[in-house]
Amino acid sequence: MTVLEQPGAYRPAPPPAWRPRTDAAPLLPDEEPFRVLGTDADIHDLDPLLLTELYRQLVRGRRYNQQATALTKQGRLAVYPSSTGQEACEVAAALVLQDRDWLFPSYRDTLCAVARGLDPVRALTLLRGDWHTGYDPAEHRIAPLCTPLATQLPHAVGLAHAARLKGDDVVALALVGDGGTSEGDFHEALNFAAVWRAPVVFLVQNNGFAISVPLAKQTAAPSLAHKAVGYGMPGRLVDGNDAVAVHQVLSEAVAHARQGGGPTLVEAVTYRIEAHTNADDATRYRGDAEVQAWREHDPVELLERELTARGLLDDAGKRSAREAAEEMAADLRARMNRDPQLDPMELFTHVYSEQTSQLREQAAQLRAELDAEEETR
Amino acid sequence: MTVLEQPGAYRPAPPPAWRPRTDAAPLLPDEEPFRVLGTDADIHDLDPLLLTELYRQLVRGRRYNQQATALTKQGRLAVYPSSTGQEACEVAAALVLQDRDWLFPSYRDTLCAVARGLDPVRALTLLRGDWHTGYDPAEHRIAPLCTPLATQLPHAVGLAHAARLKGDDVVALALVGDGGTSEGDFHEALNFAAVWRAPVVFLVQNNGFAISVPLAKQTAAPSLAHKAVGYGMPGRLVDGNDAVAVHQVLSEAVAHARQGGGPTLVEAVTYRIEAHTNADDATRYRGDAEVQAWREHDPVELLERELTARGLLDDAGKRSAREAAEEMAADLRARMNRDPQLDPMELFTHVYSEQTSQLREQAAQLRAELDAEEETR
Amino acid sequence: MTAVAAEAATAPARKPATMAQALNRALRDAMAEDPAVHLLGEDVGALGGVFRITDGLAKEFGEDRCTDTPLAEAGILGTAVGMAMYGLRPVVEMQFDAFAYPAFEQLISHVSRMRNRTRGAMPLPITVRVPYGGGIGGVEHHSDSSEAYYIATPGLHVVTPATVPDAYGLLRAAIASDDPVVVLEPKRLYWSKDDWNPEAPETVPPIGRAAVRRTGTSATLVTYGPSVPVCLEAAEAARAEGWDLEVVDLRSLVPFDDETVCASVRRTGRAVVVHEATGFGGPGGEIAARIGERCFHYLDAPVLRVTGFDIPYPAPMLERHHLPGVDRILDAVGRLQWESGWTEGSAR
Amino acid sequence: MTAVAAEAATAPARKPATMAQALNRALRDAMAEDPAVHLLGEDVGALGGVFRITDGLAKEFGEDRCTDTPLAEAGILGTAVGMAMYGLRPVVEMQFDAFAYPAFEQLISHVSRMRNRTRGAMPLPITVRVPYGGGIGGVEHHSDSSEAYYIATPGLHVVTPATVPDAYGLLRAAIASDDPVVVLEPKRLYWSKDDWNPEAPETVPPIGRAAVRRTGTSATLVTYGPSVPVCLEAAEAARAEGWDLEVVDLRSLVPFDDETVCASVRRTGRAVVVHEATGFGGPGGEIAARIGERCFHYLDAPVLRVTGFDIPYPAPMLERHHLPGVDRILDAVGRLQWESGWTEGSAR
Ligand SMILES: Cc1ncc(C[n+]2csc(CCOP(=O)(O)OP(=O)(O)O)c2C)c(N)n1
Ligand SMILES: Cc1ncc(C[n+]2csc(CCOP(=O)(O)OP(=O)(O)O)c2C)c(N)n1
Ligand SMILES: [Mg+2]
Ligand SMILES: [Mg+2]
Repeated sequence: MTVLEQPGAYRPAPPPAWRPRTDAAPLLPDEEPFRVLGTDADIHDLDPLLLTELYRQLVRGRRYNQQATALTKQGRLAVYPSSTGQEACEVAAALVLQDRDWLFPSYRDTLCAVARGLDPVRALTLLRGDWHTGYDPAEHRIAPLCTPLATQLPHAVGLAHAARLKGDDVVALALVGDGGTSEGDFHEALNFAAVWRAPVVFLVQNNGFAISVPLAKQTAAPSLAHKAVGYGMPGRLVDGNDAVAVHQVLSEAVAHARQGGGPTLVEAVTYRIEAHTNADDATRYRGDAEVQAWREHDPVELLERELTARGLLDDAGKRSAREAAEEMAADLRARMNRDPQLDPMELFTHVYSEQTSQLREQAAQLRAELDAEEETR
Repeated sequence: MTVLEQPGAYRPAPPPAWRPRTDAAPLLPDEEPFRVLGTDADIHDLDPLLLTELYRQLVRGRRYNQQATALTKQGRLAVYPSSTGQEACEVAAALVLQDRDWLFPSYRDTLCAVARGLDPVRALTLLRGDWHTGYDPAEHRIAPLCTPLATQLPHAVGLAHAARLKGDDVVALALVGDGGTSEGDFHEALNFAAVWRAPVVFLVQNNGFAISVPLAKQTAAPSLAHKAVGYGMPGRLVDGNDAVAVHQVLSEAVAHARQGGGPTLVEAVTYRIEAHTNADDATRYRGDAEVQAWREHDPVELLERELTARGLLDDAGKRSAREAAEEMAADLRARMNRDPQLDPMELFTHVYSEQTSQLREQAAQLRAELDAEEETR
Repeated sequence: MTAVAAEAATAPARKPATMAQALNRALRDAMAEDPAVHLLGEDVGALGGVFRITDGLAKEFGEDRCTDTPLAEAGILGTAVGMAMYGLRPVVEMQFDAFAYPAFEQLISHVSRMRNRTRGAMPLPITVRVPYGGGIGGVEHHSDSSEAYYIATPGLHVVTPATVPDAYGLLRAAIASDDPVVVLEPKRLYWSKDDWNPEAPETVPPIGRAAVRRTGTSATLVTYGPSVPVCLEAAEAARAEGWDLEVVDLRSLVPFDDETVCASVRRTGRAVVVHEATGFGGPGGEIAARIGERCFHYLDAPVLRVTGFDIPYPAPMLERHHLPGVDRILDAVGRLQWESGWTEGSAR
Repeated sequence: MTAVAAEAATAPARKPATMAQALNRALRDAMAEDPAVHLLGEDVGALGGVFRITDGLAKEFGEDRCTDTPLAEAGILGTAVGMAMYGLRPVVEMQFDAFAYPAFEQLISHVSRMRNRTRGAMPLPITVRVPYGGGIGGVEHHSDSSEAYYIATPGLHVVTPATVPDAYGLLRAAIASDDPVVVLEPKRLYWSKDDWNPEAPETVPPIGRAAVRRTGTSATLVTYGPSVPVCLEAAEAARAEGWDLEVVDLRSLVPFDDETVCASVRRTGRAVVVHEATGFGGPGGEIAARIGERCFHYLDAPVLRVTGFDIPYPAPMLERHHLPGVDRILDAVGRLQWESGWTEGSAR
């Protein structure tokens, strides 16, 4: 099917031949973010295994954030952008994907990669500072953690498009922040995705801030999800601290993409509980009251409270979740406390498939320097 | 008023404190493009002087396009991107502005500058190829004709914002094509404009093509005007060949901006009757039938027919409009047939406010070469 | 039958072809050979590109293999990155030099670094075709020589053909490379013709090898792309002045062929670097510096540069004053201190 | 009272200040003097910038003068163009070197060309502040030395301070200039301290003048920005080897101070160019080429370069191997052919 044959293709003709176009109404988000926890929704319908898994991963995710923060204070990480408070998004995004699907995380989303099964030490390589990426993206179907904002979004579109062209049943899920939605790459990626009907889901974690800049200085839109209609894709708004709601909305979007329905933009409303990174001083731009209000809407507690109240979680379950998390943390701590072994000569190894003569000369220079250093030691 | 105090500022709070946000409904465009000509609308309400002026300018604009095309065939212009068929947009955009307002045209919009009062020879300087801009932008409140697509849009936003900060009553109107809406700069400009509530009007001339690429490959949106809601500004859809309708919609948008209401996105649905430029071969990507359908919805004829039917235009009026257009064309022809006088040394004059020593050396080299050339002549 | 005649009989017929045709042919052959090769760009489909380099390819291989994208250069290159991550070999067309600038973040921060970032796990075999340079009477933004930006970006290969066979060969080599390659296509040579046999295309040259286009003994002109024919013309004109100039066509700026350049300069003892790009911070500085570093004791005169002036590219009516022409090259050759008492070509 | 004592009595008190403080002071003084000066950037408001260079300015001058923009670098620079067109003097902060890339199209196609495009009618007095360079343990994209891109773009001035007073002076000069100026701020020198009197700031140096930071006779180190302190350290260390090195701090890459550089090299007869940016296609090529062109007969050895390797900037744990350090500089000095038989500093 060529683009021109797609339903709803916008081909203006002079009046009176003006053609019917895509109906905008179904693309618009609801007024209020979709919620499940604390509402009348019947979560007994949901797979209990899923609820348990969500819970265990949230507990583990929170512990991971704490451990990574602690390692940063001990100088074991160069920097850590914590996702504390955003665990519901991070975990749900990981769980909605099939093994063959691809994840496109930003620098803040190491937890999502870990929840997907990536070894935490590998996930943290970038932030420890021994190399830029600690894993083989193709092996894990996890793109490198992306630092230049929103630049990973067109990658996700291209990959999803390529998979579809090859006839593979692959969906790409890309994460971006509220601040990232202002970048041109966000716009271009969403537009390409919609025109190509690529199987992509864009998840905006709207955590209220881009470093110090509050959302009101970032956009005047009714919501970020409203941007979707301008690309001709559905926009969905969800409570980002409600793991069940996020999982449900993302699952639907993934299924829609898988069935050839094209991309979806999901805005998850959440909050960054910690400072932007350990290097940031959040007291300069926000008050405690706001943080406190969000702490009371904590994603881990929300789920725990609800599952407990509904009799789906008991003390043993909680304990077991916490023990698993502690185990992960202890292992992470132990392994991160060992210095990584690095070979400086690797600086020249991966720039090109074959070293240029220029790089060979430079490598020889470094080799000589290292040898001399060795000698004087 | 700081951004945070603006009505509708999007500041998510955790449920149940979720705040009311901007209402999306009033920002969405109508289903059908707004039209006046050929409808039941009572155009007798409109200022007859305005109708006459629109008509005379449309006739003059059509003649201008023809003359410029002819000059191109004669080698007097390096290239000409014709706005034949789009005269209603070009002319209306010029007429809605006050003298103190600013216009931000693209390469296709020399006619808009001319309709605003700029000497056609100066408007065509870029396309003749003697210099990049033939006029002082500040003198005419017309930014240089912009070639890199959509890059002029943030300029318009910045200028309008600066004027508002200075307390000046100035509106900026920026023109862009349907293809240009896909660029990141379009997105960033509209977002800045909305966040800053800058007095800007964005007019997208949707002429169905970006060179050879039809709209359906450019966007999957219900309409380009639907993009507005994603920025929190109103989107308006108008029949771009209906000069009265375009004038009305733009006037409202300009008034809205002037009153501090912020930016508007206007999509005018029109058609590029000629090839992209004289260098393009439109038969490679579109059929005659489509062109013919649009020829029958010609902006000059639409207005002429309606004004005549309503007794607002007689033969004398038509003749007078045509004579004025011929006069402009004759003058343009005569003046464009003279070779411009150029001093190659000017290449070094305007790079910096003061010539660097590097440029002085290079200027001396060219001077010597020119002198030697002169001698051997 | 003489040996020459025998060769002529078996060698396939060579006939004139333009550089545009050779590039088109290279794309077609690459697409036919490897289904992973996909073209992306503005107007590359039905129109065949504004320079017709992709003419007929959408028809032959379908719109999914030769795709008119939305109008957004960062989006084009960014999606190409994703396609390459999934195993395709995207070939991206930037419509004109200056319209590649919006894609610079994708190019610098991702295309050039992905392999290194992932310790070699994620190579990006992307070809970025950029029609570049002036001399075509183009209005503003249609004549930039932007190679300085590309060569200063480690992780990219940068090649630029000056002949019809090289256009074919370098583009094939670029597409075949597992590294990202920027192919700078000198747009004013698109319609240049060469005798060339498209049925038996010349061997694809390895990326990184310069070619000596003319041998000479007095001095070396080091150049590339659109300036190669100008230098050859200058070399012809120089004979009248008694100079026998060697002309080196770099073909590849990254990697750089130090060997060929230095061998030539060491023999001639003098060098002029010629290119259209702005002089200050342009490739000529790098080239002259390398020659200075590596051939110092062979040089009888400073390495001079003949380049575009340090100004924004001029409007069509003035561009001839900006472009390095034969006279300006000969003038520089004349300043190579022929009377300074050192013997030509002698090592010191 | 001796003359020296008298001078000390009247001279205002000098006290230690960091480069970050000097830059902050420059912005504040410029904003206080001229209401047309507006700051724009990501996090420049309440936070005072991630490096605190704009600390307190939003509070002092209001959010309309020091504005947190949406997160979009092309938008920031593009709106600054419009503001400058209306008579303001925008000062734009790019948060880190690599995050200026999305703004390159605006920079190259508009900021650098608007004056020339309009025959001087529309100057753009825009200052673009770019914290640049490595050595701070930053993860990917936070340590690029991107000066090659800026200096290859005619129409821009490019300056970079290495001392606290110069940071103040060059930033003031940039803001006062009617031309667009890119101010490359060496981020690892932000916390460097100098004795400096903020109450009586040193005269604002004219853009385009280099400074001789250390006089010497054996060879000249030509450098700028973050590499200046490293070169001074190397020069100290070189004394032990019997070399007396001169250190020239360029301060301004565009325009380039040929006079100061050539005067030094002609005196010493030897030169090493030092910078952190990638070598190939980096500023060092231009600098070495200029020295070769202009000082050929004074040179006793080839002009050498000590630069970052031709690789993407390394991860924090490996960056020390990439950065030009004292040893690498001394090694290059040692290769300046001291035993080759030419007498030091002699003109040939
Ligand atoms: C292109 C680019 N510009 C600037 C930055 C610097 N920066 C890093 S994170 C950040 C804020 C991002 O905010 P948001 O997108 O909301 O994500 P969050 O940090 O809240 O997860 C900024 C400005 C960057 N990484 N990339
Ligand atoms: C950034 C950029 N990319 C590509 C081009 C080349 N180009 C010139 S006009 C054009 C098509 C523009 O289409 P549209 O925006 O619809 O405007 P129209 O020509 O129809 O008025 C293209 C691709 C350009 N000028 N700028
Ligand atoms: Mg955020
Ligand atoms: Mg169009």
